[in-house]
Amino acid sequence: GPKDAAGGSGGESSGKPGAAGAPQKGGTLTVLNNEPQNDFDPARLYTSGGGNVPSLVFRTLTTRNREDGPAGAKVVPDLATDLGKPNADATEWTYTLKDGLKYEDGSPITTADIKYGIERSFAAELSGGAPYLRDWLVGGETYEGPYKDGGKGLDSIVVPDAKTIVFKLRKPEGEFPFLATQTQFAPVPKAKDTGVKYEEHPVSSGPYKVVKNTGDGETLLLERNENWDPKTDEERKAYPDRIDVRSGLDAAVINQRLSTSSGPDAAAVTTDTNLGPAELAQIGDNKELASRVGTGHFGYINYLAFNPKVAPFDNPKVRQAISYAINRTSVVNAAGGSALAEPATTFLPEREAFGYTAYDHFPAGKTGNPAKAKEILKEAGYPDGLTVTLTHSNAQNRQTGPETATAVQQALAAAGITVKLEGLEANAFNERRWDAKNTPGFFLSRWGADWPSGGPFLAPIYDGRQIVTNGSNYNHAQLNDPAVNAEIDEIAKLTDLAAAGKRWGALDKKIGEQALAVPLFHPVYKRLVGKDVKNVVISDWTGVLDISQVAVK
Amino acid sequence: MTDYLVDVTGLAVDFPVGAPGSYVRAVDGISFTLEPGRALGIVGESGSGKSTVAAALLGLHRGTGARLAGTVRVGGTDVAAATPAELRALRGGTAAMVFQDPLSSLDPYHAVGDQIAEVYRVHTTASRRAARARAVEVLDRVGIPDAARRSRARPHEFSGGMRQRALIAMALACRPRLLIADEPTTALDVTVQAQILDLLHGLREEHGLGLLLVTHDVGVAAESVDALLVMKDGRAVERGPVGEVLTTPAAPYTRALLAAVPRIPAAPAGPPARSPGEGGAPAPQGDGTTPVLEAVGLRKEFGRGKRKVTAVAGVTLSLRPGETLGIVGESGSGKSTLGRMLVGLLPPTAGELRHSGTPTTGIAPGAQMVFQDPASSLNPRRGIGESVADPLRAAGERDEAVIRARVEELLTRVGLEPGHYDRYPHEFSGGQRQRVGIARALAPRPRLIVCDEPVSALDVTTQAQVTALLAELQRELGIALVFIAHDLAVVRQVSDRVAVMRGGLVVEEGPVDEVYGRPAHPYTRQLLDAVPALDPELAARRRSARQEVYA
Amino acid sequence: MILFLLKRLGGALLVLLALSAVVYALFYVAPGDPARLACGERCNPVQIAQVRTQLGLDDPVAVQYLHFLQGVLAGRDYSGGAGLVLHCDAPCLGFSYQNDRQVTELLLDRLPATFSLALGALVIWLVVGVGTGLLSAVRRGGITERVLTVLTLAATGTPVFILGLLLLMAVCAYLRWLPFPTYVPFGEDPEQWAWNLLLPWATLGFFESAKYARLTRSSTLETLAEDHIRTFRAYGVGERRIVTRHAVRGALGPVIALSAVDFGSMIGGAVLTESLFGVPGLGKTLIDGVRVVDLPVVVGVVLTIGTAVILAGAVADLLHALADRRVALT
Amino acid sequence: MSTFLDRPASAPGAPAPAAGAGPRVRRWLRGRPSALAATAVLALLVLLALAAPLLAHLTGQDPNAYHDDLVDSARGGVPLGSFGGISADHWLGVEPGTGRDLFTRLLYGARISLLVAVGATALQVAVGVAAGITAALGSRALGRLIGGATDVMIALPMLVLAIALTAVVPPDFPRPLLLVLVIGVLDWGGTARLVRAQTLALRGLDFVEAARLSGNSRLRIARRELLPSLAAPVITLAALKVPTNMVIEASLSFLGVGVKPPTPSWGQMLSSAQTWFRADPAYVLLPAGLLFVTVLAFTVLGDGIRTALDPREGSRLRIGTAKERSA
Ligand SMILES: Nc1ncnc2c1ncn2[C@@H]1O[C@H](COP(=O)(O)OP(=O)(O)OP(=O)(O)O)[C@@H](O)[C@H]1O
Ligand SMILES: Nc1ncnc2c1ncn2[C@@H]1O[C@H](COP(=O)(O)OP(=O)(O)OP(=O)(O)O)[C@@H](O)[C@H]1O
Ligand SMILES: [Mg+2]
Ligand SMILES: [Mg+2]
Repeated sequence: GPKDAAGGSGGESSGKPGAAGAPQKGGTLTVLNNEPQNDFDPARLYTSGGGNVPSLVFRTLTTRNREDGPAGAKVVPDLATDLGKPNADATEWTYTLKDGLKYEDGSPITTADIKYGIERSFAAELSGGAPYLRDWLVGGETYEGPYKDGGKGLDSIVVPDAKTIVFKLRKPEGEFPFLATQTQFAPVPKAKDTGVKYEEHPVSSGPYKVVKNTGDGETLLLERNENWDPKTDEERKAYPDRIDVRSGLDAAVINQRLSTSSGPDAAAVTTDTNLGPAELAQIGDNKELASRVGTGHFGYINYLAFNPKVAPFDNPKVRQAISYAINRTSVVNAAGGSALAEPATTFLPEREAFGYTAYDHFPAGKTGNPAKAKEILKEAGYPDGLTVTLTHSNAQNRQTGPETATAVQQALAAAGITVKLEGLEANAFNERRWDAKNTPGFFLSRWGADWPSGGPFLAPIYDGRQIVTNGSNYNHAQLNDPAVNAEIDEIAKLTDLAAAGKRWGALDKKIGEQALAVPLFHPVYKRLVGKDVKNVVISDWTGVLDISQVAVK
Repeated sequence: MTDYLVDVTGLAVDFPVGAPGSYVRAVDGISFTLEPGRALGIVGESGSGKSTVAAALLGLHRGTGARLAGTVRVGGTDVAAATPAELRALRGGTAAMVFQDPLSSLDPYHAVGDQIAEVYRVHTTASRRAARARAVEVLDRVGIPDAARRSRARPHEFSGGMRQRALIAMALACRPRLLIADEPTTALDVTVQAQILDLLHGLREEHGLGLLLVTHDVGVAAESVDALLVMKDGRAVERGPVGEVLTTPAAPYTRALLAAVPRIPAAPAGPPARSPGEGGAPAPQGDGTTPVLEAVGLRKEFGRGKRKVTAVAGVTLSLRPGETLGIVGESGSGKSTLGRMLVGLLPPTAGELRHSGTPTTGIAPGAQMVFQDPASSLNPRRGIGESVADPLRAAGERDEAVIRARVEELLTRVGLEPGHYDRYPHEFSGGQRQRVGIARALAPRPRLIVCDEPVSALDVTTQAQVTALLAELQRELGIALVFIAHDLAVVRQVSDRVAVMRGGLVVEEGPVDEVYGRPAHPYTRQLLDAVPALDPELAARRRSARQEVYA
Repeated sequence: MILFLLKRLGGALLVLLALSAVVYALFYVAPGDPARLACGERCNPVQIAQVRTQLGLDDPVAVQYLHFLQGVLAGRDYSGGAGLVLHCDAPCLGFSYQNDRQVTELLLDRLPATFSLALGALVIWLVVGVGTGLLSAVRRGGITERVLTVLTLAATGTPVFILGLLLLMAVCAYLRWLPFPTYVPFGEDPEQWAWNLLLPWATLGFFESAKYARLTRSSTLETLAEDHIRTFRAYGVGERRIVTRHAVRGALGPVIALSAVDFGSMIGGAVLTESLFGVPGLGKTLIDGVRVVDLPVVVGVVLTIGTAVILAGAVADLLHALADRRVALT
Repeated sequence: MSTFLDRPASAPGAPAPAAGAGPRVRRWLRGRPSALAATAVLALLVLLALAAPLLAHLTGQDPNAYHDDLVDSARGGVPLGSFGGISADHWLGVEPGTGRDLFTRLLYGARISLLVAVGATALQVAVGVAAGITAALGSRALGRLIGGATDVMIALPMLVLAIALTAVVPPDFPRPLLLVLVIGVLDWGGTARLVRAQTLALRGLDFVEAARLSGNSRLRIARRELLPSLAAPVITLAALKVPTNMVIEASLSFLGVGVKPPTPSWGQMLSSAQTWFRADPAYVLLPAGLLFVTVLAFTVLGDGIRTALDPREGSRLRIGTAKERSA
């Protein structure tokens, strides 16, 4: 989803980042973050794969496999005994809870609490989560949450007994186990629900409980939840005794503190701040520092989007010419250099889990092919070049921001395309690009996966039925191709994820021929940890350093 | 030689001006001496270097960039060579200075008594308490009633006269041998002035103080000193015992100075300086004509509630064409307020105003004003010709040639050269500027001109020229004049009738000769008595008379 | 005095009213749909509509503004889910879309940090800035003045984010004199509070000191040129005493006045300093509020700044009137 | 509404109508090397800014051209070579990440920075003078109103206004102008207060009364009698405001509301450079140094103009001449 931050896996790097030696229990882990945990309500969180700090407190039916690299892109059971049992056409999923699951107060976790947790995510007061439950569950589109339903609940979630829960879906969804990793699937005891105030002290089902939460999630103190039984949880290691989260810090300060690693900062990590290009350049040949840098990959694409309803982008040749002209070296440099971005020619990230299938329909080489672009432009009827407007954000995020936009501008200039830049304030930019009625013709956009599969990557972008006219629309090209729609439905029926992956890859390659987007790069995340931090695990799911794995002793 | 209290030889002072390296000479080769217990007066027109000399006695020029030459010895100390510590001991200890402007010469943030005590402690080892006691003592000595209580007041709670007394008290605190008073009474009313001068005189007799009195008012000097030094343009033009200099002035400048001093004849029935209807002027019209100006029950209040001030409390007067009405009164008696109401610059709170028979509100047509301060009554950033032309332009005249011709005519009329049209005010002397102000007032051919202290800021010689000009113009053009001044002698010179104001009311009104000759109101008498006389002997007589009155 | 306070109060209320209206108006035109932002980015239209109703954003702005005023005067109720009705007592500044909290509560939460920061900075600029200014006024023309002038100019010409970062790097990373600051509330541990605020104070304080040094210098020189100073010189009072006892009082008028305004607006948060040092103050709250179109928060912060500016102005006037009795309170 | 704020920071006291300001300034300048140097520096800067296209042409560099070959992509895009990639082509090195030529970018940046700072100052002064004169000459209620408006403006955070304005104005509205508007609209209070105080003081002066008596309208009086006398303090204030506005522009750029790319401004360069000061110090030092020198020059000049225009300067410790003020 668009809200996800970033992260990556140490797949290629030789040797694990972080301090050497076997991890041990004890100590305090400090987390230095930029964004405060403003939302700490499982209903409101939109985090892929169970989240970072929240995953220490919330257990869900399933969760991501807490391992390095590609293995980390797998989904594994958490509260449930397995990944769920689908019915024949994958429209009904049944889960059974493990034995001995308890909340922090020692009371047992029941499936009724999981149902209640999901229901309350439908309340307008607790909005913010991903759209899938609403889209997939029978009756989800009209349900307004437990505070307004007169106690009836959502019929499509059935709880035959305290250990079993059944979900009834409107259409086949082979990737339901992925969805069940989201925090909406965390149990919430109805008796403890305090509405919008629940986030001040959410009831823990995980290895840590909230001891202090001040400044609306600015500082958090988590301590061991004695009622969490490690035997029921194969994923979370929970080495430190205490987790001390400090947020609201400037990114430069976070990285500087981690690199200095003095005092408590030696046992510190960050879950939301990457190393920037300057910091990377500064680390340079410093072996000690370099050994503390972890690398992560997240299913994420930055691309140039077209709205083919707007001239001249209705002309496929124009879109192709731009595809040929793009200079990915400049773009990658603008994004922070080759260590922080990988040039992309495909929409899907280069990870097997997404079903990556290589293609490059309009080869531009490393630095663009202006000659070829000019030729195509001539064919398109623009022998003397043309002038277009590129809409971008003013946020200095090195993705949809001015740096990338000017790189594009420079590259296209070589092909005789004059680019006028239209920079918008971050909110205005998002409103424009998500407004189906008023989408700009040519703009910078990006997309991140809600889980490592081609589905949440391609469906919102290219499924014609997901064109939203008075909400947020992500199908920028407003592609409504029956063949594509049908193929998406077909793949969704598959519960064999490997097989599904192959078909997503093929679909990506097929759509790519239409040049509806120019893939630019996939970001790479570099994360620094304090010098005493051990067992750094970064999965390919989100590229996030897994906070449940690190040890400080 | 050493028994001189002050011994100045060949003092010259240069001030740096403008670009570094250029200087202007303010004092040029002054020499004089003063023996203990004697009093020397330094007189001269404004800018002649009097204050500069006074300041040099205390070494106040040190560190300001001024260049000094010659020697100055005060109480045996060579001021130029003194160490900072010696200089500090000299200042206040040996010689104490009383400044001209009592309103701004005290620190507004501290109690008066504390300020005096502070100075005392600089020069003695007295304890805080002893110093306070000394402050009360000297305040009492200079005649501050209830000194112990008033010593805790801050300066703004004192009246002008009281502040001047407080400054004198400060000067007395450390029992200096020399008192330097720089224009100690310029800012005060005649009545208060007389009290302060009497006080200085008394102190001198009592403590045997030497006194150096700096003043531009020859009358003030005549009353208080033994010897006079007359200065002009930084040089001494004459020096000698006061009686000699006043009666048989040697230098032509001194003669001119003395001649220009307006006098009030001592004899009650002296001839009026100028009788109405004299000369070729159109005689004041008879009873049948409409007065140019009539004011009935004019009243002006400022502020509201507790802070309400009644500046003018109901004044009725009328003025016939060609007549001059003098208005005198002490500071704050409402003269300026009345004057501004008469021309319409201030709206009256109550009462009626008629110009040539028509009731007016707002700016009165045909009425103009000449202001007190020539420095601020002309816009420093506009050429004087433009200032004079302003009323013409405002009246809608567009023809540049006509405007220029008229302005040049007016300039010539007031005794300036037409070629001065494009000059700026700072290029003129005070008297010349006042002429420009008069030209401006004449420009719209007014029937009435209100002059608010038009000559108070000028030195006597210039004063005489400006009053003569006004009288002449009035004669020729038949303009009615309201002439406001606190100087009784000046008013007498120019007016047909005179009104005496006090506390916003006219206490006495009548033809000049009557009012000056046979004052009906006691306040008028008091005013007349306080006027300094040029004759030292007369002054001494009057002083003892005053002391009897106050005793 | 009472009249003065009443007049001030009346004026202040009008200013605050105008201020809130201006912010409402600005937000009406600002980009970003608060409902969509509050709902989350992938809300569908139905959800967005629900959230909009929930937040009362489907009313016309004027009506919203009236509701806001109503809340300020009489308090308001909000649905908090789970059958929870959140009552927001008057003066209720509304309910934050993004933080799920009452704005009043949020502001009270953030105010101590900002106040701590501003207070320390105030002390620094009053001590360092004014001290430097006085020193260079007394030592005018000397080498001391020249050195001080260059130093203050250096501080004026350095943007605060550069100054702060340099300080941070120098003191915490290179020299390691101090650990990297993390804000500790005063109530928790006053000593740690001070240590951790040292750098932010220094950054802000020195940045402001430059301005105050210049102001103090020129205003002291001005006072030194006044007549009553001449009196004390002529009585042999030493230069140092003249400056400390007689010039300072008069010179401090403009300094107090400007300090009041600066302190007041600093209550609105020194955004850059706060985010650099992670001080959980109003400035960051404001920036975040602006970015996510959290109107109640923005209005709340702006009103807080307004109140602070006005209060500080009144305090300054009172101080001035106390110091100089000639000044009437109007 | 704060009454004694009426004696503002750099107010040269009571209106001291200096005669012949021009020659005074010139004379003053001649005697003071520091002011002369400041003037020279500023003149040079303006000249360089004006000649930016020419100089860019001479060096053969386009300020917006990317040079991917000049940066080390694997190391965050740090410039290859020493001192931030100084070479015969790139006199001051290149920008990390993009390899854009720093010399030409700094030149072009000077145009924006100077334009915004001077423009904003002009706006502040215009609004401030208008508001100040109106407050002083208008009715009491009007004075109060303007005082209140000043308070509103002080309390309105710049960013709120900046973002709102960014949204209202069409995207092709020139950014420098927008910045000028934002800074100018928010920060006129000081000037207004200064002008109000000065006007109030001037209003009581006799030459204004004389003009009234001659039947001039208020507008005419304001224009012909008051404005010329207000010039000195206002010019002084303006010279001191320019550098402040430069720093504000930098801070706004830092918060992402600055000029539009690829147009450079010093502020925007500084804000993107801030993280580079260890990896590529030259990148930070150049804009910071330039900003510093400019601020220094403006301040020295501003202080200079003030002393030159203040007739009491140079006679600071003048003795025994209370008379000129007692009137
Ligand atoms: N600090 C100074 N710098 C430059 N010129 C000065 C300074 N002080 C005095 N002057 C000039 O020196 C001359 C003598 O000044 P001084 O004040 O001694 O005159 P004065 O006789 O006391 O006049 P007044 O009666 O007006 O007080 C004047 O022309 C004056 O302008
Ligand atoms: N604008 C004003 N506001 C309040 N009080 C005023 C104002 N103008 C004058 N006054 C007061 O009215 C009274 C009369 O003042 P006015 O200026 O008319 O006196 P004056 O006789 O001209 O005195 P002076 O000889 O000192 O010029 C004084 O007490 C003065 O303080
Ligand atoms: Mg004098
Ligand atoms: Mg008067």
